[in-house]
Amino acid sequence: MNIASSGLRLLSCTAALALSLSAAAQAKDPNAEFEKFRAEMEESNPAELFEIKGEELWKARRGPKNVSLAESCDLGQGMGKVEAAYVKMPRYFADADAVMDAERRIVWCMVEKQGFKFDDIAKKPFQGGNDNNAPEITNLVTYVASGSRNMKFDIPLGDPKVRDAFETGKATAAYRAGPYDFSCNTCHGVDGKRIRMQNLPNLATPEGAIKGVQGWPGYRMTGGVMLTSQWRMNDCFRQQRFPEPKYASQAVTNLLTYMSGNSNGQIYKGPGIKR
Amino acid sequence: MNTTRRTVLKGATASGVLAGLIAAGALRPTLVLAADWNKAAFEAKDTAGALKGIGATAASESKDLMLKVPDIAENGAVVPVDVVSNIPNTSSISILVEKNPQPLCAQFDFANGAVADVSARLKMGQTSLVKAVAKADGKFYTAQKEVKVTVGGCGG
Amino acid sequence: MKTLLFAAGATVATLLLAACASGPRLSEAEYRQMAIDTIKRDFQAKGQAKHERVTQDEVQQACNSYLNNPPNELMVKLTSAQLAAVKLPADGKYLGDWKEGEKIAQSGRGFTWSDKADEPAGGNCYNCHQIGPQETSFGTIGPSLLAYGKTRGNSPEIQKYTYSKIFNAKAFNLCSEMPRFGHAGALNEQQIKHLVALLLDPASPVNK
Amino acid sequence: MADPMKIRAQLKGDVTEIRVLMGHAMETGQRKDAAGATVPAHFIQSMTVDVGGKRVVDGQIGTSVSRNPVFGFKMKGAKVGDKVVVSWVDNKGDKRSDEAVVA
Repeated sequence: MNIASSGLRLLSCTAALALSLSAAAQAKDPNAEFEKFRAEMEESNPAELFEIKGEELWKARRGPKNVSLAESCDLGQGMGKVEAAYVKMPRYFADADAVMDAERRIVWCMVEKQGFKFDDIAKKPFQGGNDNNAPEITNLVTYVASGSRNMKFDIPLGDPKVRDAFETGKATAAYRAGPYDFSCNTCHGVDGKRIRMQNLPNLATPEGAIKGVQGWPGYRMTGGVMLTSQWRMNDCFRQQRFPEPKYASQAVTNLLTYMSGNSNGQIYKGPGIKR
Repeated sequence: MNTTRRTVLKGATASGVLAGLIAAGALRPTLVLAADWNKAAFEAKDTAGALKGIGATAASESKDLMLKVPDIAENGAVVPVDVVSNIPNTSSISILVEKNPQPLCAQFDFANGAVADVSARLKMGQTSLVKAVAKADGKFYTAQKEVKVTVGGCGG
Repeated sequence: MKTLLFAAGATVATLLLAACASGPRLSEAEYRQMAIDTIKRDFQAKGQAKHERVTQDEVQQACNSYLNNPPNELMVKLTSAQLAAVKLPADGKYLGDWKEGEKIAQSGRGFTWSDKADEPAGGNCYNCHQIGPQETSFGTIGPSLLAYGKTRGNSPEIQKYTYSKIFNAKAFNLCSEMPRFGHAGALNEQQIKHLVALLLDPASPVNK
Repeated sequence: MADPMKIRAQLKGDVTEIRVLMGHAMETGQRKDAAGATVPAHFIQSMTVDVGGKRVVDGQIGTSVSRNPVFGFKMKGAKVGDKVVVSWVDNKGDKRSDEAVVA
């Protein structure tokens, strides 16, 4: 392991794990040690740099239709309103006749309101370890998420369409397939388990579900990149040995509805910092 | 300006003059130049070379120099470090990671009310000693602590 | 494209919508079917991870639809079929080199869309199990295997069982969370023998 | 063009805490890209903090500082409303300067 590999974000999870922790770290619980510095890291989080760019993008007139998202995109809280939007998505949007998570909704606005092409956005939706800049959509999601800092998750599960997405997401989390017979729940379905040293939240519980969505979008120290919940879901499926979920698809929204819905009533701390 | 900048920082009176010049618009504070970067010290491949580069070959350990680093870093790409010097008249603090290919990470010179207290985030390629060096009244002081670097994990 | 991407899922849901209610409107089985339909539509091949991977085989399907607890008759039928399909080594030998086994147990690579298909897969063992005492970074999804051979001995029966368990965990516990490494083609005969040695060889650190 | 910094300066008692976030790749010159080619070194070398028109911190930085650097400093003698100017220059000559006021 040399300094160069710190930039290799997509180092296979488990391959990297194999190089893990030496016996020297045995004495203390490393996870407790990490937590000690967590608050300090969050205090000055490079995610804020992406937030600033996202705000500029939100307010700028852009795209073939030369309109801003601030004047054309309704995240469910009124036209252009970002405050409290993130903790209330996924929600149902009548104009799209779909339940959408924040990222999917912003993409929808970019396509429908600003005239961008979906395929152009979906071509490279996540920042790679060698990329100096995050995609615009990541900056936008980070800005929108910052508008819900320290607010409680409040996914409208009373809406039958949202409820359907929630229940379908729950079934998706339990779906076992692929060469290793894995489902999301293989790792995230019970309390108190871990992979190597990494604690695994149980997504079926409020305490576990909030851990799954807390800190996303997040600044990932590995590679120094900004990544969203959409990426987190994408990379889980990679490790699950599944094919790739299509970007901003219903399957991903369903899972996020399940996880965010189970987090209802718990406080979202805003864009985070991740290992 | 470049040649005088670091010199003027040494004395408060001279800094006052500089501040006056800045206020008068004669010098813009944005005009920092990379040319006075201490190439020899920063490009040194080992700790001895880096210490020599900053003139700190004869440094003594001091309890008044506090180095706060994690025992175990969650990620070697971002290791938080905090250095506080309670040594009177501390004018600069340097931070080194012994086993990095280029150990010297940063040097900060203080003036005009700055407290000798700095935090930064460092890359660490492997488990290593982290060293802080403070300069006060022309003398050098050090403190060091080991940080274990763990790798891997799909989490987060 | 747009319609498909943004509205199709909701349209399926809308068609199924009856009256408004705040709890789930449909049965678990119906939601499971909606999940399967959505997954099949919304996943795409990438690298070695082909689309067919989202289609369940009969074991996955049985476990999934019965919440990992299928009725006894089905369980027995499928478990026996899995056991019958275990391919034991032709030479009748089960023990390889435990040192090689340790390397395989450490490696977590293989089968993801970012892994190269032509490179051998690892066993992922430490991800879920404690094994050798020197490795402190181990997972806890599976039971600890420390002193596995010490407590079980090294009889031919234990060797055969251990080999078979790694080859196909579902031959013993149908809905086990453990992958079927031999069955899935992730580990070959020699690799499994090395792992058996890691667990059973009295010289292996596992049994020290 | 270089990305804007985020600067926070807060007076707590008689000490002003200054925290700076910079957007910079801080390439070491030792990393290889996906194609195996070395990514050239690109990193901030100098940074300064001026408060109320006076140079408070004069820093030199190497490649071991993390990507998107974060720094924290403290000073005495500043007042609410004082202008804080942070500037940096990297090894390619790119530079950036941003301002904030002590709150």
